[in-house]
Amino acid sequence: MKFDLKKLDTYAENTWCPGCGNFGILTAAKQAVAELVEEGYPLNKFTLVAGIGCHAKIYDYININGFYSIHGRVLPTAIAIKLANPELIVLGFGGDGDTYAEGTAHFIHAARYNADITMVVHNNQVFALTTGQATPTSERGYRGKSTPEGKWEEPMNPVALALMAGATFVARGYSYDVKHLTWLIKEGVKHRGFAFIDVIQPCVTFHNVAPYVRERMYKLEEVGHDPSNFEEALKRALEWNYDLDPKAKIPIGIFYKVEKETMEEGYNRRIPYYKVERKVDWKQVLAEKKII
Amino acid sequence: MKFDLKKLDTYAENTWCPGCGNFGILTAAKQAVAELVEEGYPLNKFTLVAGIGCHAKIYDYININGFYSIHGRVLPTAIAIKLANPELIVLGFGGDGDTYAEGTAHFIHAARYNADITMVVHNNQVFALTTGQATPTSERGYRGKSTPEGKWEEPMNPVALALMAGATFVARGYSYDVKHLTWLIKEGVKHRGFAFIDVIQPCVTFHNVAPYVRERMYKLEEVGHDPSNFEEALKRALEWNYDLDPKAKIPIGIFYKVEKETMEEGYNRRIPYYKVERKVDWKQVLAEKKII
Amino acid sequence: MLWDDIRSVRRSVLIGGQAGQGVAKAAEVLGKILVKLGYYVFNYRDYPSLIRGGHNFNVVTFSGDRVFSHDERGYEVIVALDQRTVKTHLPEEKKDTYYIAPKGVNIPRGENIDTSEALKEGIPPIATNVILLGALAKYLGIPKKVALEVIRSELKGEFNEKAFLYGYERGEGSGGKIGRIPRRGLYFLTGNEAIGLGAIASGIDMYIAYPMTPATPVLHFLAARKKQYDFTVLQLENEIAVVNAALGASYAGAIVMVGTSGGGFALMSEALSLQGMSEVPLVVYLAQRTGPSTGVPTYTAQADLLFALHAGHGEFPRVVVAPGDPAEAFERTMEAFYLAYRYRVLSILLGDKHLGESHYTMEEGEFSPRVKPERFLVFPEGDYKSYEITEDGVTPRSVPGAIEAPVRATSYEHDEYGITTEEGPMIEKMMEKRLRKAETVREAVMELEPLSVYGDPEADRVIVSWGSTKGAILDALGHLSGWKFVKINYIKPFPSSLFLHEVEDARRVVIVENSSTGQIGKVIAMETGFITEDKVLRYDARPFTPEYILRRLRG
Amino acid sequence: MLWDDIRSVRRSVLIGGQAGQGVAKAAEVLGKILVKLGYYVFNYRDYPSLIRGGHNFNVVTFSGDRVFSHDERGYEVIVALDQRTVKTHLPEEKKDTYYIAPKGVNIPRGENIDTSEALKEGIPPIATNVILLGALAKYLGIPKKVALEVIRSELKGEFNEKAFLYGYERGEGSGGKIGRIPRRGLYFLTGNEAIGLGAIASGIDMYIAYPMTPATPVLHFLAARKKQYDFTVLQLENEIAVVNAALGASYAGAIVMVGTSGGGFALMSEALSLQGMSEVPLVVYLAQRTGPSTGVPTYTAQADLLFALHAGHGEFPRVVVAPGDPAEAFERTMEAFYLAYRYRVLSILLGDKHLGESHYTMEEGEFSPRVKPERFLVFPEGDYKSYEITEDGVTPRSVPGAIEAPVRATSYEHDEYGITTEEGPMIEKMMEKRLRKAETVREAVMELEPLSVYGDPEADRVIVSWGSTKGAILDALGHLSGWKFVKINYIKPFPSSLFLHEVEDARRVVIVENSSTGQIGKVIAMETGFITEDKVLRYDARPFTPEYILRRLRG
Ligand SMILES: Cc1ncc(C[n+]2csc(CCOP(=O)(O)OP(=O)(O)O)c2C)c(N)n1
Ligand SMILES: Cc1ncc(C[n+]2csc(CCOP(=O)(O)OP(=O)(O)O)c2C)c(N)n1
Ligand code: SF4
Ligand code: SF4
Ligand SMILES: [Mg+2]
Ligand SMILES: [Mg+2]
Repeated sequence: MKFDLKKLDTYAENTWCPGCGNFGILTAAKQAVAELVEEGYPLNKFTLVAGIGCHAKIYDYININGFYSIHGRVLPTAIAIKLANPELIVLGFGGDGDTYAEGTAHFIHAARYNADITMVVHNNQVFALTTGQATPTSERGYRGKSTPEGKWEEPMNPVALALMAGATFVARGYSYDVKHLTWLIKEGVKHRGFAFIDVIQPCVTFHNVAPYVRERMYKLEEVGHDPSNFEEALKRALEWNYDLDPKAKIPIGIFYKVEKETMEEGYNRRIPYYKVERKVDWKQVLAEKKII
Repeated sequence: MKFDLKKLDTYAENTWCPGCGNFGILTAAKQAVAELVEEGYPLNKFTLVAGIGCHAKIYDYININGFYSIHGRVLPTAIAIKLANPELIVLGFGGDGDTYAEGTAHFIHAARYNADITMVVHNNQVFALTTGQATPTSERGYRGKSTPEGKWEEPMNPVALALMAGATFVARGYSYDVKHLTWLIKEGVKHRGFAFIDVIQPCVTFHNVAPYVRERMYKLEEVGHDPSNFEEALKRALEWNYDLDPKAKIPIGIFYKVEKETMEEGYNRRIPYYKVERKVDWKQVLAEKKII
Repeated sequence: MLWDDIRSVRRSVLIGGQAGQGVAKAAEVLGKILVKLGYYVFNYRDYPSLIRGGHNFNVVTFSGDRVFSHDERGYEVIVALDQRTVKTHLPEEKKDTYYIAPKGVNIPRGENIDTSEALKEGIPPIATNVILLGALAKYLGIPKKVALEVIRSELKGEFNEKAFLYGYERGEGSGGKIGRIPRRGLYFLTGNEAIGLGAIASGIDMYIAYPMTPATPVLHFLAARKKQYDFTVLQLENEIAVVNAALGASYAGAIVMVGTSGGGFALMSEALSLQGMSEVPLVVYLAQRTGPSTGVPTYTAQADLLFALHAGHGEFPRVVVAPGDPAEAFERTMEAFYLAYRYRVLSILLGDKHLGESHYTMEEGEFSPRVKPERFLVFPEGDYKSYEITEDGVTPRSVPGAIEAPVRATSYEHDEYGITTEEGPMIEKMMEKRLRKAETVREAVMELEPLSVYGDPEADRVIVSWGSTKGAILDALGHLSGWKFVKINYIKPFPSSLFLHEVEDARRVVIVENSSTGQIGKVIAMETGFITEDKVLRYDARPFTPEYILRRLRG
Repeated sequence: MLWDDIRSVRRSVLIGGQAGQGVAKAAEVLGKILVKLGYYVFNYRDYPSLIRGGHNFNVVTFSGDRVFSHDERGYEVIVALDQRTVKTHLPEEKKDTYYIAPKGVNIPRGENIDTSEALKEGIPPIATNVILLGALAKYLGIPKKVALEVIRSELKGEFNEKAFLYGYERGEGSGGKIGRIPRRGLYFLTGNEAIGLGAIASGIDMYIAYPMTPATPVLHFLAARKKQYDFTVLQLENEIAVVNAALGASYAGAIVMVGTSGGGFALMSEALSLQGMSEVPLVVYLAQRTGPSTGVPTYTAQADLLFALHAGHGEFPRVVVAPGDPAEAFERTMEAFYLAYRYRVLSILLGDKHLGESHYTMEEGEFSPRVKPERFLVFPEGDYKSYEITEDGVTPRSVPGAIEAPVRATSYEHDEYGITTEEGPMIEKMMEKRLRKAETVREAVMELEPLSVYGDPEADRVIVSWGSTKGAILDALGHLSGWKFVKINYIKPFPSSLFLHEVEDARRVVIVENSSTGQIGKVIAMETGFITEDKVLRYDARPFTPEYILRRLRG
């Protein structure tokens, strides 16, 4: 049955800059939800978690369950939602500042925990909402108001890190390629385990890499990349280090995909806790400490 | 000139369990300091930073400058010490809980910043001082009081992560091989940049891996490993994933070493700030905001 | 002395030795034996922050009458597993303190047990503590049979029974005879155990934590019971993950608690503020220890009170409840869950090392929960407003996936549907909704005995305190006349009028607190304007004893 | 009206438009022009949390007499860069409010500037704000020459000059003439700029931060000046790294400050406690915004006061100082550094969005620092005790590598050399050392004008407030007789006796605070026992205006 995309709209005013890469992610996310609903996923089980930043406004713009969390904390929140109710389809939306700066620890460990959630990072390589400071993924030399002489240190490569940290689904998308991104999100949701999608999201105001990226981008699916091969995945991940090297090639698509036990399985979680009726008798509970 | 090791002793009572792997690290650290002093490094420039845990008691046991920090925060503290006074020789001592759980974010980013400090992680794969809970590096199945049925998730591989995060010196030591560890620490100090040494430190009380490790350990120096080769380093790092797999081989020694610009250089730090005499005239400072 | 007098005498035994020698376990077993015999026992545990070696000791204080605290000098018996115990506690012994120690430990008087034949009898050196316990039992006149029953159920390994008998037989036993007091309904447990049980009785679904003394025992306690009661125990990468996971799980419908101590609590404070805005129920156990910072991590203090009251930026309702003994800890834990889930607020359960790790003897009747656990969920069919503005400020709670409509939680100021707002009038309305909720919670708390009075209700001299000082104060109170003890159970919302009523005609009002500033005094001043500079404080990382209080009250 | 009356009239202009249209810059330039003409100007900035679009506006209020606040209705002119501005502010206009807008924006009255020819003249659309500023200047009667001078120095790009003239020439200009007032020594700056300058004047070596509104402007301001003054600006991976790095750097001898807002401050609270124990100097700028949690992140509030006072577990001395305008911000920043480094304490500089991002006009004489920056270091030759127990509780500070002896800092309780201790008597001594240090700091602060009184010193009606409310209160005070304004500058240590002296004979004591509960009232009660329920609070995320205060005081 055709799902009416309008159902996913809210009455909130969209306050992204015109042309912002976030629109592409919003469209892809909605489209992915719509198609998944058409495939039988129940709409009311979709639950998003957002960080804080431009990206996070997506919470206001999709009419599904949502937890507008605090800066950097999408992942622990999302994982625990899944553990508390394994029936939910949990989508995380984080920023690069959010996920790779404030939330680094959660990112590294989430990869290992392998909860069955999908994490979309709006990677505009900049703290946008706070007006353009360098983040870990900004290129060397990036000039923002906190680095007027240029960012000093090397960028972080989250795709390579996610692989090394044990993530079971590692992908990169491009926010202006909505169709491809829709596919990635759907694949992420369908993947049983932690699906991580780093999305290159040009920030037209502070960090517009669209011209740079467009020219250098290619699709892993189109070059016969085998996403079950970890070493290959790593090699591909290292092709671009997030610096704006003119010679770089930027692969998008699924780098790696493998099935492992999920966190919910590890903790043996099946039934949503809210459905569990506990009839605990406090006297019986206390009994173990009764001496006479 | 022969340095009298006793100078490094303090009057503090040592409260590690008899046989604890930490003794080896203490001896190696003292020995390294002594030898470095003999080579001309000034004793009073050595400054250690410790986390919180059994490992961190090393602060009380070496008579040099020291900052006994809080759980997980060795790295930001150590880096900033170096930036504030680049003349200091900064040694960090962290635990695995400390560095890979509470301090994950700092670990990942320190690798990228490449401040010229040496970070020694007492990796006993357990939260020892809090009586034996699983840490990120504990093997799957580890039974502690918080995981009576066995730790569920896969261990983290800090050596592999450090490599991927951009560390310029990545090594592994074994706390009962004091001579080798002394050498590693000295190499770490001499390395210009962030030197990371993961030390397998058997905890005789909660996690005694000595028998397991002893049998499977080999030295990278002895197998002709080329520490300038990143790919080789990564392969070696992946040989052991910190699970107690009976078939694993455990390399120790220097996995990788490369020279890059250090953080102090990036920030153009040379003179210790405490030596900088600032003669700021507050009226002049204000002048930029004077309109008439 | 008549039997009745003898049995109401307060007696104390100190058991000391190195970490790893089983001091704490021996004391706990001794405690259980005595309770089994009908005595009231308090077991205090003192240990430095190390795993082997050093000096640990327990003080087991018992009597036929109620006992809620230990003594820090004048021990009847000192059981010394090592020489350091003798040396350390010399200043605290009585003239006739009796020593029990293995051969080789020099003691001023008492008996040395020769353990040299133990190994031959299959008793490993690790069981020296049990051997000495045997000798102690003999000395105190504890019936062998009862002791063996407890040992069998408490200590794994048959050698323990042997060890006990080894000591019992060699012991010189002349201290008297401990008769059995015919009593029923006695419980022996720590505050931490009571909190764990209270959480289970509240229907906990998930306990999430990162290890931190002295909250860790709750983690261990619950981990050991998660299968039996079918809940999840989750240890995450740090306290920030812990508290945000807790909010996520709670939002998704789970009944959740987190536990930590000061440093971890500090790391959680950003998310406490998120609790305030999102109104996702949250229960936090804050087990205080000696600060500031790492401080003296295995020792006690009550110095996080003002922090617990104000942690988190901005203004939002919260509950801070401070139990004084395990029976209260059990009940108050249940209330903390009830209030959090019924009113979508933050409940902070404020305990400390002393309450958490000491064993208390409680009577059956002292456990009487005032609330019933419930999920407090609604499942509306059509529209659902996650932040509906209601008269009492409380929005009925639903969970995602349980209804058709979206369920939202947010850290931003928002409208009734949880959509972000920056409009002045809506902001004002939502602030007022939360203020009204705070009032609603206040009214609810006033029904939960937010303040208790002990001793002579007409007395005009008043001790004011809260939390774990309760035990020592109650025991001191028995030696005071013309005094009452006003214990503040709920520190937020504060029972102002009840409090003022208790002190209005008082001649003297003394604050007793395990801190260097007397924070409850500041809270009282803040809430009521009532000020007293009369304080008995202790801040050497040790808990109060009745004697300490009496001395300081008089001196 | 005579010239003297005219020039002391308070006049307000609102400039509104979308984010990205240069509203704030236009207002700042207008402000500078007016100050250059000898006027006192206050420039209020209002913007939602977005980067492009939405609705931003500034209110520029000016007069020949002192002005410390803006008006939220009754604008003389509304400059509307877009239609939304007209619509949004309709309810706030006066009957004769004059509108200036580009052609195409419907306005009730006033003038539409046709910008269609601008492009031809080389003026890009981005300069529409400057075109309108030209028309506004014409309307107000601002001398062209002065305006152009400011535009030249403030706005890069020659087209701006052209744009101004474009508007000026097309403007209808009939609003009157703004004469030049012969004055000297006027400064125009924001609170954040003043804090940045205060840090530089204190000899800052390192500013460490993670971006967070409204503290970020200090990060930007200092980053732009780090080369000129040779210090380091460091942005790290999160606030926890920031604050721990700050302690590391300070330990190693650097003069350091960190800046953040509520959420980041919460994350730092564990390390604040570490400051307390380690006694490593630390200055923290806490820029408040509307909470709880993410709240309304680009708006203002004063609701983190109690949190700032109590953040961090355990007990340790701290300073909380709250400037009320940029001149104070400058001086108090210097004091915060002075106190932190002289006494090895935590100094919290408590500001907010309103103080931080509004432009104030200050007079030269208002800047008068009470302290001189210094490193306060000792370099003993032999032995050095990092925590020497001294009479005043303050241990002279050395740094590692500067002397032969080891220099230690620790989070654990310790002896004088900084070696860990768990011994009761030493713990007590160190706690008392820190308590004495708090007293020493108190005495020092009492010399720094911890409380100020404005208005009629004999008045028996008293407004009590702190921080950024100062401006609106001072401006309201001009319309009140029989009132005085008691401003608390140091909230910790609290100037209790000074305060009580000011209120003891008062008939009415009113708290004014940008919060929903009136936290300063609680602090006063806590410190002095004095209680007042008379409060004027505002908690719709907007700052006070004089009118708002007057209405609420009277109503
Ligand atoms: C604890 C905390 N620190 C800082 C902030 C301020 N803050 C809000 S948004 C943001 C930048 C977000 O950057 P990113 O995650 O990359 O999102 P973007 O705006 O680029 O989409 C920051 C630092 C905050 N809200 N909370
Ligand atoms: C913020 C915080 N959380 C928790 C603790 C409690 N804690 C103290 S030591 C420790 C375990 C340390 O483990 P590790 O770093 O591996 O050191 P080890 O004892 O094994 O040497 C923990 C969790 C703490 N001190 N601070
Ligand atoms: S600032 Fe950048 S990321 Fe934010 S809305 Fe604008 S274009 Fe998008
Ligand atoms: S518990 Fe383990 S790590 Fe700690 S001192 Fe003992 S053996 Fe060493
Ligand atoms: Mg970003
Ligand atoms: Mg460890």
